[in-house]
Amino acid sequence: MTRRIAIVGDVSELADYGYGPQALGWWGVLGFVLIEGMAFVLAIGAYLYLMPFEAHWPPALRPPDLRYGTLFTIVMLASVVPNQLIKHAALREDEPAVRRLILIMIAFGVALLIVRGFEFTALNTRWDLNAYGSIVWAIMVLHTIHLATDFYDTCPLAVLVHVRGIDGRHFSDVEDNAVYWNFVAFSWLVLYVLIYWLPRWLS
Amino acid sequence: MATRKPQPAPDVPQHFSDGSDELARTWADAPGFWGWLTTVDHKRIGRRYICTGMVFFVLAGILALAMRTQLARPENGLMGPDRYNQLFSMHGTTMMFLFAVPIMEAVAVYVVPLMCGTRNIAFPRLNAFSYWVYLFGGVMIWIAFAMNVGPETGWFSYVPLANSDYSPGKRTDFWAQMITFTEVAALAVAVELVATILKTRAPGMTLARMPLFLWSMLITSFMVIFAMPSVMLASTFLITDRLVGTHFYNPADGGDALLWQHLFWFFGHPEVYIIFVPALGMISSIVETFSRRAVFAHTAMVLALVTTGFFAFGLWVHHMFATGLPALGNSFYTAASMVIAIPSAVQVFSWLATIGTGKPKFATPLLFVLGFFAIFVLGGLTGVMLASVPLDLQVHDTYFVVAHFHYVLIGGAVFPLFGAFYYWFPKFTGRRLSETAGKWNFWLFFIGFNVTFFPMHYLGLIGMPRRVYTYPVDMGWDLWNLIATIGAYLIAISALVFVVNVVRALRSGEPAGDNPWDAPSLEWATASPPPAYNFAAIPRVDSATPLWSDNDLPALSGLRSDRREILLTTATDADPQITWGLPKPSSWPLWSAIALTVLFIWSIFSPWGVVWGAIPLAVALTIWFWPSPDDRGLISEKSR
Amino acid sequence: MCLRFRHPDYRALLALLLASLALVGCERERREYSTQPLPETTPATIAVSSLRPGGAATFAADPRGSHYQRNAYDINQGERMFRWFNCNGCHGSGGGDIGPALMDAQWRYGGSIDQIVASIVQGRPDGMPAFGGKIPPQQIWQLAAYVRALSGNVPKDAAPSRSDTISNTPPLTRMPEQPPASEPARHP
Amino acid sequence: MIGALQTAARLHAAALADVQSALDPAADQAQAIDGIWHLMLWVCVPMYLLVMAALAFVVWRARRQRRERGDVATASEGSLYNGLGIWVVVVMLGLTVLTTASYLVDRKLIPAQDAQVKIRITAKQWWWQVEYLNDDPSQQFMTANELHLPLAQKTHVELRSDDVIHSFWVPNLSGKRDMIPGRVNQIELTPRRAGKYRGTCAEFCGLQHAKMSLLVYVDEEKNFASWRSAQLGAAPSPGSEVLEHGKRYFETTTCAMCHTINGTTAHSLAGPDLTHLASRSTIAAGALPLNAGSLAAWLSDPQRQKPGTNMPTIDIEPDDLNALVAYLLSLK
Repeated sequence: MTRRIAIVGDVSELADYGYGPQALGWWGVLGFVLIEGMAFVLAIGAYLYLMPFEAHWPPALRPPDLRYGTLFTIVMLASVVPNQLIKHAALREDEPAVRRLILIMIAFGVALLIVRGFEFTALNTRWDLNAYGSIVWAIMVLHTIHLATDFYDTCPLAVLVHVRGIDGRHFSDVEDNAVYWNFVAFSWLVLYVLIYWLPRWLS
Repeated sequence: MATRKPQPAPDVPQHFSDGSDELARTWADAPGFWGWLTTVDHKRIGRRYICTGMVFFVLAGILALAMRTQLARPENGLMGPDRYNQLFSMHGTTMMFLFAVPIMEAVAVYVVPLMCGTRNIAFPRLNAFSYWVYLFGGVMIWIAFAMNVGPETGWFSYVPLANSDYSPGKRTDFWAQMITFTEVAALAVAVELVATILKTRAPGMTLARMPLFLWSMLITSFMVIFAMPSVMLASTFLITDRLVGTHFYNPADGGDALLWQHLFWFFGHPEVYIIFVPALGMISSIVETFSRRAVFAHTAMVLALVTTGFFAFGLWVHHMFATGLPALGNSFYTAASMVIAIPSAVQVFSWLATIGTGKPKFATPLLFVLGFFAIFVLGGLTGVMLASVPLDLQVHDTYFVVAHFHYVLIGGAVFPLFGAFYYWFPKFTGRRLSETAGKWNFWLFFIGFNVTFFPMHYLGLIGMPRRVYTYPVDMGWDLWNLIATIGAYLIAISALVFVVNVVRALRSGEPAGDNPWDAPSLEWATASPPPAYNFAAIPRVDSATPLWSDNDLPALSGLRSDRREILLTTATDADPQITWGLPKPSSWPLWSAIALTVLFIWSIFSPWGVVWGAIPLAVALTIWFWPSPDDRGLISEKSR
Repeated sequence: MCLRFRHPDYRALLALLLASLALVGCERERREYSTQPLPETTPATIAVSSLRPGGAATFAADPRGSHYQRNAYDINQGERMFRWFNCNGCHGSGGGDIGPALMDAQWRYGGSIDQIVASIVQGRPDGMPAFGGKIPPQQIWQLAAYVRALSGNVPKDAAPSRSDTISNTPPLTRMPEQPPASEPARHP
Repeated sequence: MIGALQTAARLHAAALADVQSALDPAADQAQAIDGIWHLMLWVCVPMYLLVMAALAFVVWRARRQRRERGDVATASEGSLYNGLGIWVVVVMLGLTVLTTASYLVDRKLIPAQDAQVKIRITAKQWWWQVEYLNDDPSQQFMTANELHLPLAQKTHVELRSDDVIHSFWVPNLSGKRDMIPGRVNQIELTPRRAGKYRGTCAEFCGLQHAKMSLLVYVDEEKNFASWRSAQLGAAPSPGSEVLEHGKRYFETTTCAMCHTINGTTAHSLAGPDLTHLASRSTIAAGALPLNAGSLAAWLSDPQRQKPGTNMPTIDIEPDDLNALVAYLLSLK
């Protein structure tokens, strides 16, 4: 039997976009942050799990050189500032600010990818040398993939806001993108300590 | 939200299924095959997801028959070890990765948005993408299998057996990449379901009123999110060990063979519950409907689901008792494995209480649930036995375990799943399956199942190990193996009955009507099969069993019909918050999936495949997310 | 619905995947435990020519050679025998020691699989014993296929990766191909 | 149900005198586990019957209900909640009992380091290398695929693997223990009943996982001693021309590339030690009984018996084969 319905209300006045937990996109970002956060946790777990199998850590090698890793960390942290600014600009729906800041974010992305390139040359190990080398490279590559994907997310978005103009949904997208960038940044802090400092403290 | 008297406007719908022409146009797919390729309708995608899953179920079942035939007699020459190893590896891989998890998510993809009372799943294009990725991954591994490049080291691919030294060629690489395919698909669907369940529930459907099926899918999705990264990491380590010479699993160079087992089972044990928890939700729906009362102790049931999901992550080591880990740690996992029996006990009690105090009608769906009790409880008890370290040391990796997990997985998941098919089939297709054929289907399955797997308990105890392609004559195993083989054919016959029943119903089944079972939840409020937009107006809910009230169903108007708009509500209380435009159909999820497939297969043969393959993928994704001028779903037309 | 899975589009997809597999062919995956169907004898005609480095290309190659050096399973077995028969004792793990290195492009007695087989069968001056009659032909072919793989003369998709041992050399999957210098490059 | 299964098991055990069964314990360890098994049955079978009874009751009760369309059932739930509470308590009690018991038995299985006999077993694809260890090297010896244990004495077994993961499992004596490359596992056996038992590899280890078994003889003290002293000696030197021929063939051809026979020039460890082959009752890790016929069949085409085994097929002349078989059978 087909049930009749009675209209008891109307939602036409509701806004058709929102921010943070209001918006659907934010939940998507949250989901993927959880997934990738879990991947990082497990990779860190694998790193710690492999430690006891070697007498020395890192085995018969110098730990990765601090220079580029630290530089990367500094730039990464610095990038959080414009990232927060763009987030709030989006919440304020301040179009000019978003346009300006998103270019700065792209600049940071490029800089970070370049530094990361040098970082790989200064790890003092190879993935096929031993398990230590393998896990170090694995973690570095894993984080680089996140960096690259978020950078790649930002570029089309930048083109969009500059070429097609911004509406509420784009402000919301910009905010989500900023949330994800924070994740990439702060997950790196943990990895930086793990890869660059833990071996030094142990030896 | 402004509540006002309904004005008699011309386009005020009388039923959930009578939307204006404009609404129908807005949600319609392109006509013909192109529309089939580009659709983002959760119902069409859910249907094809289910069909594909069932195809893989049948294929894996055929492999099982082949194995049982080989084992019917001792020293049987039907096939050699290499073929047999590929058979059982493909059987396990297909059942776990290409049938069990996808089919549960598939049913959810179809049912969840309807149960929530919304118009489409969250992230519909991602949904389409996940289906294509899943399909291509499954097709890839089966073609590889057909070309003698099928996996040979079991669905668990323990190293070093799966390392280059002992599994030469590309067989294991294809297996590892198949994992990546299916995990990408499963994770995408999990994210969609979380967002759908938390953000698109009909106004008034508070967490307390949320149907248990939605609860179970919510928990399952979170389990997927936390468990699957583990196996992706593991299989990536494996394939890099095999392709570029990393040493994760090489004990001679600082690696460890058990790292694989930890990572794999940290996924592998929750995996069992990822398959089982959705089934629990299906059972709750069926029990509720057919005993005509709300499930007893709703809160306790929710807690049971949550604790199950939580403890599922604390058990993985009970797959590794024989590896010689510290005894004290093992005892902890024994305790944890025992504890997880409690939530199951709670649920079994509640269901029985519900049926007992209700007015049950023993239609086929409920029949399958009763079968579930008889089989799953036994499997659960043998599970308790396996949780005990000493006893596990005897029966681990024997046919006792084979019996145990088939009791748990077939009894605990496949029986409820079949029940769910019979239950929701009218909603999927608008036609009813034959009850008579349903009863035959059930009894053949039930008897065949027990004939096949009950003797295996005994086989294990008298020393028959798993994964053997043949066995000696004088071990006293012949009779029981023969019986098991006969049972396997009974199961095959019952599956055949099911297929015939479905085909007949699709051709000439009796029309179902909106709500053939007089069920209480929202998916039954609209037409069967539902219109593309599901609900012409958004239902409002003021009880856990909305359709059991006799009044007209309350609903909210005001969602735009000139674009694909849905209503977002708050996560806990489901108060209307904002409206949200969803994207239109697009072929780019398909192209992206193809690009990803090329990347994955390429990477099996050269690491550079990852680099060069990423370029077409990036292009496809960009076009996918680029809002096309005619797609007003992706832009806001209001401002603050 | 299920009928739709027979649609041309899926055939196209199958074709695509089949092609990607056909690229590498299943010569790689074939596993012959018994020595059938090939009558396993070592090439007899090589002895003479192989004594003249560079003359190797002049005789017709034994047809079995190409099968063995494409087949992942055979190369893998060869690696096992290389360890078991203690070839490492003289050749290092390919790096060379008392015996010549096997990872470079230099071949005193020819680097084609037939010539390597001949060297194993007949032995060579200065220490290489003759294994003819000690190692059955199939295993000699497998050994030879592996020895060629050591210098990268192997299809990358059939090459073994790192073994579960300590190794100071990159896995053969990443070993650059070094065609034998003493003969025109003849990729299997 | 499980009860029925278990009685069936007893009958079966009586009938066939199982050589590979967890239900026919012949050592302290297996005995202890058997105890847990019985406890499990006594707890779990009633539990199962209880649930099934409840199910039957529910169905029976429901069948009596007249059911009109449209009416929603209503029942007082207070009593049900009490029932739920009791049920949970009962289940928890059962689980507590089982957990404690299994914990206690688990303690019993931990090897004490005071064993009289020490054995090292190294698993290889697809056979078992067995070394009887001793502080005095002259008292050590090696064999394969067959164990002899002294009755009523603690035997400490050290478990290693040379290639992939295997698992050592002799159900009549104890539970299984994995053999993992890069790791060393231990197990302790205290056999209480003399006789012949069969063990098998319990972890999937590749092509011939199915045919990787070993025999365990539990001997009276003196039989064990005599077996041991026999194993310590080198292989008997051939007493006839034929045997001499066989020995020569063994030393100068393929065989010597992989096998060892003490007292000859054959000293490779790639394959099983054959010094006292004739003292064993099977070949090829239990795949075939040891007799002239099966030995000849095995030598002339191992791949037919065990496809994928690392024993190569050699083309051997008939008279060589006969001599070789005769020689191997003379290695008492």
